[in-house]
Amino acid sequence: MREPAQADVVLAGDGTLFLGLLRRDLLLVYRRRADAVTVLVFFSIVVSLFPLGVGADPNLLRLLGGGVVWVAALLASLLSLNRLFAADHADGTLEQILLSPLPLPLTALAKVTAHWIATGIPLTLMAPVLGMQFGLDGDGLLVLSAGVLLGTPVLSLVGAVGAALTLGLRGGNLLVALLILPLNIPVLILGAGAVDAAQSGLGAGAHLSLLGALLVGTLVGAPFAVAAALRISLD
Amino acid sequence: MREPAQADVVLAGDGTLFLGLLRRDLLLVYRRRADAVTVLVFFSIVVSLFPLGVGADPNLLRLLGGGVVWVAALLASLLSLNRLFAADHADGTLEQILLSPLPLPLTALAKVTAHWIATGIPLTLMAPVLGMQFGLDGDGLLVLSAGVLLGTPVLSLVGAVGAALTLGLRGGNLLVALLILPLNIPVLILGAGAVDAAQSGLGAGAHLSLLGALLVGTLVGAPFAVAAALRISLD
Amino acid sequence: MLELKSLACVRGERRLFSGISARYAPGTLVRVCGDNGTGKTSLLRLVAGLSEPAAGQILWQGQDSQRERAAFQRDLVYLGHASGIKDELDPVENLMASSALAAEGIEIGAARQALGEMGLGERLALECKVLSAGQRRRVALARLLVTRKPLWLLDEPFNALDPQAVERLADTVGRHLAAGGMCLYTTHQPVPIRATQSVELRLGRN
Amino acid sequence: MLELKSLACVRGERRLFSGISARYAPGTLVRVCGDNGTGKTSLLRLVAGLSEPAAGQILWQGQDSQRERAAFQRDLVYLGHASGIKDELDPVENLMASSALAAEGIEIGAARQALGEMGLGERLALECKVLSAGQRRRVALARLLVTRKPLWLLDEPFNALDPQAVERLADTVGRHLAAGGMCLYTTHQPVPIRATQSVELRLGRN
Amino acid sequence: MTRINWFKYASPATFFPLAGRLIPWFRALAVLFGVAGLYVGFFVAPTDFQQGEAYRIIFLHVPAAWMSMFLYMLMALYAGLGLVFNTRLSSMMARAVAPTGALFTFLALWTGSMWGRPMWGTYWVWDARLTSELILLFLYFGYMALVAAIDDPRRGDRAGGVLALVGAVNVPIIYFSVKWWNTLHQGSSINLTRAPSMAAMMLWGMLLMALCFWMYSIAVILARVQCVIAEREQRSAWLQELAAGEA
Ligand code: HEM
Ligand SMILES: Nc1ncnc2c1ncn2[C@@H]1O[C@H](COP(=O)(O)OP(=O)(O)OP(=O)(O)O)[C@@H](O)[C@H]1O
Ligand SMILES: Nc1ncnc2c1ncn2[C@@H]1O[C@H](COP(=O)(O)OP(=O)(O)OP(=O)(O)O)[C@@H](O)[C@H]1O
Ligand SMILES: [Mg+2]
Ligand SMILES: [Mg+2]
Repeated sequence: MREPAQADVVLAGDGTLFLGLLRRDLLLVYRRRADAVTVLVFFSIVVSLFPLGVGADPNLLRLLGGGVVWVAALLASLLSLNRLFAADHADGTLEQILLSPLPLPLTALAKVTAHWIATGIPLTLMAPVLGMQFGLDGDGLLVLSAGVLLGTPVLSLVGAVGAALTLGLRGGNLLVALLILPLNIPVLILGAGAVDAAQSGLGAGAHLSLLGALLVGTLVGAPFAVAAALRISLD
Repeated sequence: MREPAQADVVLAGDGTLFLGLLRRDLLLVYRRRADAVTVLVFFSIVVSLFPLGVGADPNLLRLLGGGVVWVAALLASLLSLNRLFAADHADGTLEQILLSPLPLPLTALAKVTAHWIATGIPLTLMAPVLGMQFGLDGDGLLVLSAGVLLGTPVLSLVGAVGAALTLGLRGGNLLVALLILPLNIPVLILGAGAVDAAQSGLGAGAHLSLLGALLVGTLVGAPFAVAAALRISLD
Repeated sequence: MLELKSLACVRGERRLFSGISARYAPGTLVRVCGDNGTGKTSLLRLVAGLSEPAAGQILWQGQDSQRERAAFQRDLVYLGHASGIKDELDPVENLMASSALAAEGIEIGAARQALGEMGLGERLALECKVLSAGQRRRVALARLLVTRKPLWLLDEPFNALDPQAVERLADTVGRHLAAGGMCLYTTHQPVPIRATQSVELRLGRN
Repeated sequence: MLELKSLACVRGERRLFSGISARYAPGTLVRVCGDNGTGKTSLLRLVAGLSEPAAGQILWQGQDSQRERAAFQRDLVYLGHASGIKDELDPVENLMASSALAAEGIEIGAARQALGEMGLGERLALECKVLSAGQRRRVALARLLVTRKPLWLLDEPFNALDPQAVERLADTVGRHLAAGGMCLYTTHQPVPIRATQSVELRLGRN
Repeated sequence: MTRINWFKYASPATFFPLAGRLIPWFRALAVLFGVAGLYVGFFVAPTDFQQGEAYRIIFLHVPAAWMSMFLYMLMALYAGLGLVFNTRLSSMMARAVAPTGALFTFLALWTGSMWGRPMWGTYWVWDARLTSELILLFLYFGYMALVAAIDDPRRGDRAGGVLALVGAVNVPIIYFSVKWWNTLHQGSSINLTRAPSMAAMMLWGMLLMALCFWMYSIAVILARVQCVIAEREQRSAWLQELAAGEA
């Protein structure tokens, strides 16, 4: 008779587990690669909507450029959040994740990383192209890209907290928006501010280092918040 | 033995069926009334993000006001689209709807009506309040409200086509955005243009009547497109 | 009178079945049999008109069901794996809504009674979201107690039901057949249903 | 050794059960019985640690499972109504992913073999989205063929399976028990499972 | 009178070899017209008295813009036929047209903005024609994204058909935008009722380039539709047998 001891169960370390989960999520991203393209197109469309709405004076547009691109990035990241946990929740995978030996904050981090790879990186690559449409110049474009690169992980991390909290609630989509948009305002202000500063010849260094600090902060804190939120949502 | 003739089946007319479906959807809206509030809050947040992104010069803001409010309305309407059919699809209600004797275009119309009541009306009520924040004056506000009132049903109708086409597809949310945002650009241009025209003292009559014509056109055409799309998506 | 004429169904590159022909008179109970994945669900959806056959026809009362779609759909009830129960509505609201949708609007009293018969008397005021798997299924099945449509298409209706509920449902189907109705259903657990005429439609061996 | 100590579960204002106490030795098969809505699913989720009991404790190997959560969860497999199958992945990818998640990573060969044993040999390259209800269930259950965890919690595992698959699953559970494993499960259709020690845990009468 | 059985060519199986035989011809014609058009455009046509040499972009820009709109209408027509009559070939044609249409749309946008820099002092303005052309690009993308997102080809065809038809309202908007709105962009200078208001050689250059684009489109679309047919029919060869047996 086998004693139900753990001895004969092959236990994988946390690192292996983390990579395993990340790999599964990236596989899913790959399967749904149309999604990544869609994020980009959404991003471009939203950016293009603005000139239509507010009129097309080039000077005005150059003024707005950074802000509009940032707002659009924020919205694109927001819209893709429902991919983070909702599907796993509906099909029961989330229960399996909770039962996994991997510490929940690490699970959260793996999922957020996959999400960022699928949305943050495309946004970062696209941002300068859109910035050009608004007549931003070399320096402004560089700062815009750097800002988006630093800012999108923050958006994904903070978004994950909101997504986890609203799991299974009706109207989750909008509720998430409601919860996290206010939290993301600092990112927006810093990101757009950096572009403005660069455009007007002032250095954007301060803005960018603040964004970096924000990233480090959320990277440390958010996974725990997500873990707690997941436990609550599944009870 | 009962011959399976229709004679003894109490048949309701299309009107009754239409109202029945509308009532059910409104009941659901009422149950999820938090959603309607969330649409409003989302709307307000997006509108408020702009001054943060682009800086707060009052003259600039007055210039942007109409456009920003319209873009936000478009996005809010877009975000709430996934409520239209997705839930019905996932839980099997859509099959029942397809099997209902009510002609499918009427079904579509009933559902769109419920959606508009839940989102379009709140947006219409909120728009002037937000317009005021941007320093729009009496005439501008009036035109803004009238435009939103005429425009939101178009957004719902066109949105329904996109939502029906992408039913059950992964990444549906963003795909919808991709499909319908381009189609909604005319609404945006006319709506924002009307506000501008009013602000600059020209009459907004032409813009508004074009919006009205657009509404009539989509009201006639969209339900059929939605019906076709629903049949396709469920095959 | 339901007639299947050399029906075929294709999914992806796989032909699930083809050349299925049969005639069923009123009062017939048809059990669609077959292992997992042989195409039972696909067949029922096809008969209901929810998907199109790769080949063949379905005749109802001698009419092509695809051409006379409206008349045909007015005569049938389809209950699939997903049962069309709204999480936010309570059982009574759900039953009334689904009946109304099928143009058979019922009074609140009738709805309560039917749900009571399905053993949900104590749960009438709860949102369906919190009901157990079997209770949700019962809410969907209550529809059969209030419909007067002649053709029932039931996909694994006994799933998740406890033995009493299974018996009650078998009884309901039996009465429907006795009144001249017709029922196509699938199930993996054999359930005795009272029927004067009972046939099996066996699907593929793959 | 699994021990339940006067467990109670409350949903809304309703007490589903209370004062449930029992001790199960390795090798025991526990069938959780009860009508629809008596709290079987709730009990299994509670044992798995997915929700918290209103009162009482669960001891595993003498340790409080809530305090020693990590150690406990490393020993159990839970398969609920929703089976955690990803629509976009094929059966092999699904099985490998779910195993990896439970820290029991397996080779692709082992995954293929397990799925082949579950009768999915021909469907290994299809997205799970297009599989039939029973086939999806089989993908989820294939996990049981490759796990070595001692405690299995299975919520209506036989649902949607055809008779052969039911038999195969019963066999798998039997072998697990023979090897000293333990299994709590629910089902409405009685299935004979070979077990040296088999007990019933009967829930409420409401 | 002998009737040609046109429906014969509506079957992918007969169309496939026909397409194969036509492709080289159209390819050759495309090269021919292209060389002629570029020659006329860059060496024969006179320098514009207002715009200098930059105007020569017109020889790419205008034909590309025409093609972008025309191909959309063609795609919508095919998709609509496929939707209504359930003809497989027309849906495949619609799929094959979309990428080429998107390409020309992009080309029109790109050459337009290259031209805008010297003419208007900016690459991009948000005027009605430019915007509606951009929308056209998005519509092509939307169509391609939608059909790509649906695995079942038949369902994808039909869903795409609905979208293509709905989006067709945009084309007249592009065409008439210069009339309806007072914009920066040029109005129509080629008109059936009036004599062309540009130099004959310029007109010739444009026409030759337009012909070149036409031939190129036909060649590429035929090649692409061959791929689509090959991909689908290899899977469903037995399906045809089945349908034939049943008929
Ligand atoms: C990205 C920018 C541009 C876009 C999207 C665009 C789009 C179009 C389109 C769609 C047409 C075809 C319309 C028709 O057949 O009536 C067209 C034609 C034309 N475009 Fe542009 N255009 C752009 C920039 C420019 C610029 C900068 C110029 C020169 C100043 C220009 C000059 C013309 C001319 C002369 C025609 C021919 C009109 C005719 O003869 O019908 N375009 N353009
Ligand atoms: N794209 C595809 N390629 C190949 N096979 C497919 C494809 N899509 C579906 N199938 C197969 O078609 C069948 C669909 O079966 P269906 O759902 O009708 O089965 P069922 O008899 O209801 O089974 P169950 O008893 O499990 O409910 C499955 O065997 C599935 O694997
Ligand atoms: N908020 C609530 N108020 C009252 N009762 C509730 C509430 N939430 C859940 N319930 C009841 O709790 C029970 C949950 O039961 P559970 O899902 O555990 O049943 P089960 O034994 O698994 O049934 P089944 O055999 O149908 O799967 C149901 O009877 C449900 O009606
Ligand atoms: Mg089935
Ligand atoms: Mg249960």
